Amino acid sequence: MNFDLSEEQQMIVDSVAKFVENDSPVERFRELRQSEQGWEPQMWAKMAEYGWLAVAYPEEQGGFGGSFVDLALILEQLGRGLVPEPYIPSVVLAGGLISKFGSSEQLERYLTPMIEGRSSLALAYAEKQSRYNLNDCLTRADKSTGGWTLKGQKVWVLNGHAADHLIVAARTSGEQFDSSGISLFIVDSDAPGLSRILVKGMDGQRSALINFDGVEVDADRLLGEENEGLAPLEWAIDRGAAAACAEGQGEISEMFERTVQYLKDRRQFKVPIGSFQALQHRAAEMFAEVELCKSTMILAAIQADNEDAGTRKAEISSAKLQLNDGGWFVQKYALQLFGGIAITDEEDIGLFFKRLRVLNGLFGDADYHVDRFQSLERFNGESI
Amino acid sequence: MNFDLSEEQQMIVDSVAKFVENDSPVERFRELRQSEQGWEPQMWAKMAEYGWLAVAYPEEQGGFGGSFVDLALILEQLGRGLVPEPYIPSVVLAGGLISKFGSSEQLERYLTPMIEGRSSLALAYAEKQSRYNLNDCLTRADKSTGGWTLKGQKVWVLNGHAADHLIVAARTSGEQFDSSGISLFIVDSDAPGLSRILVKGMDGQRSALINFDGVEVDADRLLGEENEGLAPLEWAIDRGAAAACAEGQGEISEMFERTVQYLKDRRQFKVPIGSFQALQHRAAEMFAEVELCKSTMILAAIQADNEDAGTRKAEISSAKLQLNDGGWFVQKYALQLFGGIAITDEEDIGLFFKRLRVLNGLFGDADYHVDRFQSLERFNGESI
Amino acid sequence: MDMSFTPEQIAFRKEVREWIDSALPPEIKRKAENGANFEHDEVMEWHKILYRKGWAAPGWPEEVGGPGWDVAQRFIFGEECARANAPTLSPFGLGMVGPLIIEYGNDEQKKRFLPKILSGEEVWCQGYSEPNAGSDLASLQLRADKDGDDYILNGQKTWTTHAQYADWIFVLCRTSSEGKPQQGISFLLADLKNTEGIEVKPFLTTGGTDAFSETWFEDARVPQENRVGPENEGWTMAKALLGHERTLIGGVAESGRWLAATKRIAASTPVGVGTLMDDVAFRRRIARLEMRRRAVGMANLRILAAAQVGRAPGPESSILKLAGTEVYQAITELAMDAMGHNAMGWFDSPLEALPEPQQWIASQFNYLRACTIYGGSNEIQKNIISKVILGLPNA
Amino acid sequence: MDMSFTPEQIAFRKEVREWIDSALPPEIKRKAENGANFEHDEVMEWHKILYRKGWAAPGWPEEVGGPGWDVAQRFIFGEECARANAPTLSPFGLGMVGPLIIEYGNDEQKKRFLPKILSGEEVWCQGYSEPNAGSDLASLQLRADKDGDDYILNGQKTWTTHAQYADWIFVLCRTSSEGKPQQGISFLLADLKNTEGIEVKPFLTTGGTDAFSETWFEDARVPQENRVGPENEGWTMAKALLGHERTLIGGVAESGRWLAATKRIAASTPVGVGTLMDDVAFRRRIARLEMRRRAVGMANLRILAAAQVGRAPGPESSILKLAGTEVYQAITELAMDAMGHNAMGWFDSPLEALPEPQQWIASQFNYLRACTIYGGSNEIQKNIISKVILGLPNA
Repeated sequence: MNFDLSEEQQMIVDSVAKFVENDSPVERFRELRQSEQGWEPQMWAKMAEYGWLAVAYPEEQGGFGGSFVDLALILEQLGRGLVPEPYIPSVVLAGGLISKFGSSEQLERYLTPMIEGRSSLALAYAEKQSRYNLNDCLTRADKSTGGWTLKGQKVWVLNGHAADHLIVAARTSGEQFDSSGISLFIVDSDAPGLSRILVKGMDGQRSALINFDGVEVDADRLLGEENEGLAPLEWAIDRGAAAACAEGQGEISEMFERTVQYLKDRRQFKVPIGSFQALQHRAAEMFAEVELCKSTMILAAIQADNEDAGTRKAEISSAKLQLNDGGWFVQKYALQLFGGIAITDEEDIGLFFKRLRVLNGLFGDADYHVDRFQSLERFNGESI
Repeated sequence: MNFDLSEEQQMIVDSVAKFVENDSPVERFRELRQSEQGWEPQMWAKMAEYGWLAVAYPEEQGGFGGSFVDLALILEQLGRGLVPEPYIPSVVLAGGLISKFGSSEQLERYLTPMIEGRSSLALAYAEKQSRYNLNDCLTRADKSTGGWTLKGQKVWVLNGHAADHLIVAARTSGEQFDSSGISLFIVDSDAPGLSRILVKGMDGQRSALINFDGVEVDADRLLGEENEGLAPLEWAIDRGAAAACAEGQGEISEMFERTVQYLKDRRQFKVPIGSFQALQHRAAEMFAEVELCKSTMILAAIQADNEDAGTRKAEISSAKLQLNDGGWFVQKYALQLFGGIAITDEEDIGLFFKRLRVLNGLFGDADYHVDRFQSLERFNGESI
Repeated sequence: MDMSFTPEQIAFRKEVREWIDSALPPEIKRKAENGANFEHDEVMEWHKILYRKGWAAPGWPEEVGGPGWDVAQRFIFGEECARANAPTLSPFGLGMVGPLIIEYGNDEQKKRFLPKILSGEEVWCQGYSEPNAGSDLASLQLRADKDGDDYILNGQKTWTTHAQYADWIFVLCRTSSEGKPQQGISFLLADLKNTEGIEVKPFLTTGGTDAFSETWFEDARVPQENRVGPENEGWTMAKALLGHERTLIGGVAESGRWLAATKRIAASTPVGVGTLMDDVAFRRRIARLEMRRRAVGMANLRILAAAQVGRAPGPESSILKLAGTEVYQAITELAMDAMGHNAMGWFDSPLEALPEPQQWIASQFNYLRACTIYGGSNEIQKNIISKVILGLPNA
Repeated sequence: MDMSFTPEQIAFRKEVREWIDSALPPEIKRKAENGANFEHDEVMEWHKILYRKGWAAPGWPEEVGGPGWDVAQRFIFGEECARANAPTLSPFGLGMVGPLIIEYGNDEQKKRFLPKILSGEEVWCQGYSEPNAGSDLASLQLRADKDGDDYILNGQKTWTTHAQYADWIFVLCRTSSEGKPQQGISFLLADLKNTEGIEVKPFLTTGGTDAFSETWFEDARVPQENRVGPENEGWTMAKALLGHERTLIGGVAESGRWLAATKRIAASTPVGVGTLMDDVAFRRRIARLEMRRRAVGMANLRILAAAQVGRAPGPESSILKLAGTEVYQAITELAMDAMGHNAMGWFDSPLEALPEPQQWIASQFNYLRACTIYGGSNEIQKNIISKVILGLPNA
């Protein structure tokens, strides 16, 4: 048991922090909000050069053999700058799935260029009716001569508007809610029959609504086992939730630190407002939540690599609940303590607020994770 | 629409407040906690003399033809002194049922002596397994030659240890959870086969666990219609909940006012602790909850006489939720602001705290009332 | 005490309900049923319809154009407007400067301003806050220097809600720098459209809308006759107005609209084979807020009934601001939760991705973070309660 | 960063679990399984069993009798004790004065006191608060005047937890009235049983138990050799001790015991044809608290791991006090809710009315209202965080 950062990890943290400060402060995101793509390929390439896209993949795949904790440390720093490049969809979700379940050919075709910053990926899993239920899948993949034909629709595909390749969850057998029968396919985003509608999000980031109108995919595009895609999908979304906690930690910390600074700077009634005890106590309560978020985020990141699904789910759900509840406390009161200025689009604090609210709903909201936790076997056993 | 007290109502409030101040301050309850009965028949007789036991019954029954609001106003003041006489069990619950559903003979035999302060009543409805479900009834009343034979057990019978007569809910047909088949009987507490176990409560008040081991009751002891006892029981328990809100209002107000006074008197760091802004803000939040409790309590009292069960349930459940949630906020922070002394048995604030927690659980807790509210027809219709 | 409605009141409710149903223009009605956002023009259209009916200002005395309703009728009218999801009228004229002119204005002012406030012909906005005088309103610095029959105004107001649509602005300004900061403040009415030297710059909120503006005054001339009440005694009026604002901001009626929207969203959101409205735990969350909102509504009613007609509500209205805004925010938070993954969207998301009834939820959710801040932040309300009502000592 | 356990650690956990299972006396075990309350004698019996095993003071250095465990082992041991519902040892000797003597005491004091704290032969209590020095500890007034080799103590301490069972008391007292109130305080150890002029008066708590006492000093002589650290510098030690106390009071391990009890109650409480544990909404309420408790537990671990062995935790331990006590209280509140109508009862209710596992819940619920007050109230913790950690300015 050890919570210290290794020397390498400390170096990563420092370099990402420096990158945010010099190359991608919030101002950059503010400008990119107006653009179509929402992020910049050359910055993605730069991140690849630094090795941040490769860090957690095995060395034999061109990675550095790091752990999920490394990803979390990078994401936390990226969150501080609201860096809009598609790290979670491309590196954590889709890249993670290909790395873990892909054939060597798939690795080479899809993971390698992404690691090198030449392409980006996305995971298309949610459907209009599915909410957070991963087994709720209507998109179908029917056997065809050369492979499969995809029909259906996916929504809120993070980076779906820009990704070169998509991993698509589709039903190869069974009915809408069946656990088995879901398969994962790697689909080119320019495949005939595939159409994308750009969707701007509350947080200024982009996703896509994607229609699959008879998209043909070759047999070698199947990722992992046929009909057995749900477990990998759950694994990926779990890591997505842990990643949301990590990125969210950056935004929470930033909101909190900026709020404390504002309390010291802003004067009303002839004194700094941070001298008012009621606001001091609120700040203290926020500090406690920030620390609790940090603790659960670290634990979730550590357990994201755990092969025992029970442990992984318990810690990730706990962390996501803390992000959604404790983080909400911080984001809500950061705005309140900033006062009116926080409601203007010119002030950064609102940008962090919106991004956090989006992370809050991604990969399961508080109710979802509480419900998942209480359905774990261990909940009915020992409580400790 | 009018929220002003009538002249008569103001007189009642003043006289009960004076009674509490002179005859029954908290100190009296403190002493009675140690006694077996927990309350005093001579004080009950005095309350009868003042007319407080009669106020809400129709004039032809020997009452003053008042409304439930009158009961609420009395209870609120009694709550301020933690007066332990069995007003809710005897006047609101059992007395209310006899007044509304009793035959003229029953009125004369059971209501009249109670109104005159010569006897007290109780309502035995809860069972070990029933929690807050009024239809969950295992106690059986089987037809016998002269009437019925009662077998079963009732728990947490408020004033059950001292009451002269009990109203007992028992099943005359159907199975454990059936809505129909429950009947109400008036039973003498000294009937053969009836045994009572005195139970001291957290709040220092008394109730009884009562075993019915083949208790014979005459045919004329049936209150209301055979098998149709559930609706009257629901009506009575609803009014019990409204009464709990009214009494609780007295305790909440008392806790709040004493806390504000303490904030002005208690000095730490060389100043009154009420000069600390963080504590001021807490007090302000408590004030808001006290006022919200007061508002919902009044509305519930007004609607407790409403024949439309939907309106009655909606307002009473809203008030009980506010008592249980908002009241809890007040009671919790009253203790916190008093600090260590509040945890000693010598300080009154803890007595109010305990009584409020008991009221919180009586006649349905927060979850129960929220659940009831969302199952009302109107919840699915208009929300306003 | 009595909450029952007389046959006359029941008939009145029926009349109001039927009239609203027939009077709402089709497009507004469609939006109301959808829970969609109203444009400023639509709100003003509804204002004028109400004016023609004589119902634009339920709280005004009859002699200045109010309908002559008692508290019960006003309550019923408010309930029915909320029930119909009708647009909420702008409060600055009808709810704020109007009542203030009625109480403190001279006859000239009453004649000049009240009719056009009532008719909606002149739209008003509020000039209270300044960049360095937010919660600490008394430290405001907008200068008004006397010059002949005029004041010359120099300085800046911010959070002048809807100034871009307004014809007139009421401003608190400093006419003297002597004494305590509360002294030396006066209350002026300025013609926004026809005064040289006033510039309105709308800015975006985090809700993505331009609800607010900054308003700049540079040697702007305002006639002294447009001062309401005595010079240097504007603080009295400012406080009275904040009392009015607090009951308005509590937003009990408006929050009902969003609660209804939340139910509609939940009922149209599939979860498994049913909808989110079938999920007992989620129903309970809605129910809790609905019950809490009823509690605030009842407190509102008690306070309004206690305050005499025409008089400003006292410091106890602070609890409405506190509890009302919190429940209002909580309702928008719940609506966001109901939307699930759709809560990622924004009002400019394509309709394929975000159906119309959900389009404005996120914007409202963001914008309403302001309601615990404006009108005297909730922290300020707690100061008022603890000092004025509870009499707790100063530090 | 790494949370995985080595094979040695897994073996260690097994060893601890098996030993506790075999070492718990039958009656204590029965109570543990039932979630019932432990008497003082039972706690001391368990203390002595742990002592004989060498496990009474997991955090002490080996040279004074600690087991020589690292943070991970201590963590595992704590988890296993909580899992077994074993009695929680009194913290005043092992967790508070012991570590303080280890850090600040001289060799004589170490030799005299530590072995008997470890063995449980001498029971300790704490003399910190006074009736007029609660949150404002620095204003304490218990006087210690020098007389020859002794101090003569006059005054009063309150909230001296378990003083009626204790042999020794550690007191903060005033040895000088010069300078700031924090200066002039010294830290003394007094023999409760053998000092004339010390009187202990237990009083009832709202939990109905006599956990606390008031302790009166009237010309009570304490040898100067029983002073820990330099004269007039007791404040340093007081602060160090409060750091220890905060992590102890957070009560993460203890709250797990009551969470388990809540689950047992819910599983044995019929609701309709099932039990309360089948009610999804109630399960979620339990789950939420369990998840929150994990979060506090993880924060605890992070802080303990960061603090070097033997050193007192810093101001960041305030968050454990804050969040830990709140989750602890919330768990007892939930246990009360689980009991339904049984929550009306009291520990002297007859067993027919209230089954044994529910007998002590209400008492604990009431008593634990204190945990956000003692050890530096949660308001004081917020002061510490905002001043010491966040550096917010003074008023």
